[in-house]
Amino acid sequence: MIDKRVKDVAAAVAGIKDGATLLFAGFGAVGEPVELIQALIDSGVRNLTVACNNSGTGEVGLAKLIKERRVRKIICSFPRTSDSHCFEEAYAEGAIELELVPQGTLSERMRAAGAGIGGFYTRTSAGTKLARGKETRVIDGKEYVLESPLKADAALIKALKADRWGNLVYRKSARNFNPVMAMAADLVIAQVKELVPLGSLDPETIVTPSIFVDRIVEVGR
Amino acid sequence: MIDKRVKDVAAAVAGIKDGATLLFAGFGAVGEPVELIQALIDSGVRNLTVACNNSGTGEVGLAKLIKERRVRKIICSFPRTSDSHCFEEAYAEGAIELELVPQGTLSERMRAAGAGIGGFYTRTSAGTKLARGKETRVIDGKEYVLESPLKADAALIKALKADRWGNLVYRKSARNFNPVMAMAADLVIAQVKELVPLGSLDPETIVTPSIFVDRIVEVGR
Amino acid sequence: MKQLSRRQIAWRAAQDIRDGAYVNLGIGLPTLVSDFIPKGREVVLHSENGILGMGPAPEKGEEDPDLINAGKGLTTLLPGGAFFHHNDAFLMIRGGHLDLALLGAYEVSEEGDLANWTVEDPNTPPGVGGAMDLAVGAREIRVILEHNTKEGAPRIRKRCHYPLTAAGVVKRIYTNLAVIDVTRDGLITREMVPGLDFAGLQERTEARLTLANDWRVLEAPAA
Amino acid sequence: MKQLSRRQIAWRAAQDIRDGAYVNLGIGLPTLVSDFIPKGREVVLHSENGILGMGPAPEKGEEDPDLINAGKGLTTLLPGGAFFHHNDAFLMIRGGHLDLALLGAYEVSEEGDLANWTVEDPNTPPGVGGAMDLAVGAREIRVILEHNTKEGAPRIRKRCHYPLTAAGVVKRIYTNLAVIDVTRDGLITREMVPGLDFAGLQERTEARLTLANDWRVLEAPAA
Repeated sequence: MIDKRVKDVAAAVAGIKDGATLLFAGFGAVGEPVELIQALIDSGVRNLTVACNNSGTGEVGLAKLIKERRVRKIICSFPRTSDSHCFEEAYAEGAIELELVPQGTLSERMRAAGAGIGGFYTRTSAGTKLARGKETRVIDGKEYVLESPLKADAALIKALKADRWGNLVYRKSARNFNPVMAMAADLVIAQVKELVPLGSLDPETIVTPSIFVDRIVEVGR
Repeated sequence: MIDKRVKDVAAAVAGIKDGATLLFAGFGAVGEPVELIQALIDSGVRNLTVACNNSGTGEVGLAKLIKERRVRKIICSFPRTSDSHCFEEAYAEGAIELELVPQGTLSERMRAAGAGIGGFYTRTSAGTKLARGKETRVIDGKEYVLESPLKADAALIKALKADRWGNLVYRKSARNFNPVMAMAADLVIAQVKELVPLGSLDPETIVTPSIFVDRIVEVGR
Repeated sequence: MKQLSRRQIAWRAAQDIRDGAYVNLGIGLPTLVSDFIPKGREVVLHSENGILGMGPAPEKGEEDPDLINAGKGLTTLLPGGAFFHHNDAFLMIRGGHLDLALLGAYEVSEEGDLANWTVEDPNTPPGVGGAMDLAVGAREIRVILEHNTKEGAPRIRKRCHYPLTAAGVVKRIYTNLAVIDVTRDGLITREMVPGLDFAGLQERTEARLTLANDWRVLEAPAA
Repeated sequence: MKQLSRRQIAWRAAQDIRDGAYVNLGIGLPTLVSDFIPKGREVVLHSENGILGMGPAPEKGEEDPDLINAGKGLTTLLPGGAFFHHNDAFLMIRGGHLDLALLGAYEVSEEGDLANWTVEDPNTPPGVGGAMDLAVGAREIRVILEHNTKEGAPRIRKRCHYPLTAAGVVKRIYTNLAVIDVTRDGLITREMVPGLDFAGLQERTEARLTLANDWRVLEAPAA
């Protein structure tokens, strides 16, 4: 029997090792798997590389992980948000490395990892500072930049509902990076508001099919 | 006001010109926009290049278009099906050119066109006859083939329901190539079983958002 | 000289958005544009975080924390709207599906180069967000900006001094003083605010401007 | 010699599918495998045309023309199943998300090369379908085939004579005579049908075989 449910968030993040490359879903605080990240903090793991659109908000979730200096490097498109002081302090101290990636390229690099694409050409960033050192190619008279897949050891994501196979649905704009991160990691861990019986999610409206998901934990919000 | 509804299938395919490159959705006969293709046949247009997973079934839709020698070239993954005699006859006569593309590459080339990706590396077909003449690259010790976007002048697709903006939902495995073809053409024409009022499709479960769709026609099946 | 307020620039930019357009409004000043789309025009607003069909900010009591725009402010969804994931949101952007992106800018050059992502302040980490994707992806890029910096320096320049977001992409510029098109023949001034003459506009602009024969007075209702 | 029937080969292949596996069954002989998955194992079947969680063929009266498998036969969906579009179906394949693909083949080489898409008959157009994507994408590729052609020619060869689908991908081969693993040490025979000795098996095989020390008799229930 397929049963990807685990009993608590500690069990959900078990096995993530020091030095791991991780994906954290969310856009700002919306769709951020705060409870899973807290479990990761509690696990003591460190020296992490984290790809996330932003750099954490306030002092919870990713912000707290950064505050505790457990993140060696962040890969993101927009580290500054209304309340990103934890990141900014670490950055000013030189305690965290930043790889700045355009938002669409960040998402597409994850999809490429999930889709078995070895690299792709995008016009995004061509001729800019962010393309420095990258291979380029002129296609139909326009310059494109070669980008590589961004694969991770684990992805921490958040959804509205799941069944025991790991099918997921989301809520409004909290969907954001969650489905693509679910494609791009070896171990995909989803926190959900509600577990529902197998067969109760409409097969036409499942957003993340179960094949992408490894562990599910119900957190009630 | 946005209103992409047109009055009949003839109006839906109006403006498609001789020599056009077209995408026809469907997997075998399932999800094939037969009524739109019939309207295209009636329009007299010829010398077409058609990308479609198969090569038509029986003597309707794509099969009939081929039977009438209106297709110069077909780009597909699997031209032989249980009843593909129209294609087979044209092929034996040398009346149609065939570009055989692996199914995943066919779909990914369309997505690349729709996503502004100038090219991508895939392991699919590496070292095989279908990669002959194509640029390759070794990435992490494995050989990849460079594939190009497949962009079309128009896509003919089929969905279950649409609203006047052009949001679409599909039914079961009739979804198949429809959503990706809707991304990859300059003019996207959808035949639907049923038109529904704006706002009656659940925004969480729309599969093809309206931005991809240009014309909608209700055909009642 | 009757300069436009920020909201009036947004009003002016809104008048050019055609009925039925799919549009991305950049964060900051461009976000205000949605308040001024002329009645009777149905415009579909796109947001990078997976929304088509954004409506106005929510009424009090209608706020939904799971429904935010690209600037992370609360928003709403219109009938006909749809949610999708980030990757599809950027497929729409990069794939040329948006009719228009209206973006903020630090600087624009006479070639239509856009600089809007970093001022290279060593004290703050840079952020790019979706700016570079929008700049190369939308079918048309228009820019909204103050004509000059607080210190009076020109923002419409021969060459951008800040790092580029994308080269040669801007087609129209809306400022507090003028509406200017970027064309193969250079920068053409289409509209100027009352009380400003062309020499005065040129003085406030580093790049060389041309005045269109059919130039008009740029006035906006109080906003 | 007690050769396996086609359904018995399918039965044998089914015994190796672990509980919880995500599996693509190729068209033709491999499709039969779904009838023999041992009771109590929950296996999720994937189809290229956008299905996870395929069930058995429909009962009479339950047929749905919009619900077909990759071979274009009518199928059903299990609770927990999901529909998605073709591009996501191949993302799953190429991205290494499938635990196993069980494919038919014309030939397999001692290096694990697979030839299953064309016999280069000038009278019939070639078709590749999803074969090349599956062959490079699934985490493990196993092949089901008749040990010899109708004319008695070997299908397990030193080198494939038909054009390759992919090189070096096959890990296990199920035939009507044997179960053979493709390893770095060459082809290892794990099981043989009763009444066939190793010399007899080698005689029907072009590639050089090794017999595993712990080889077993290959028997299947009537099917």
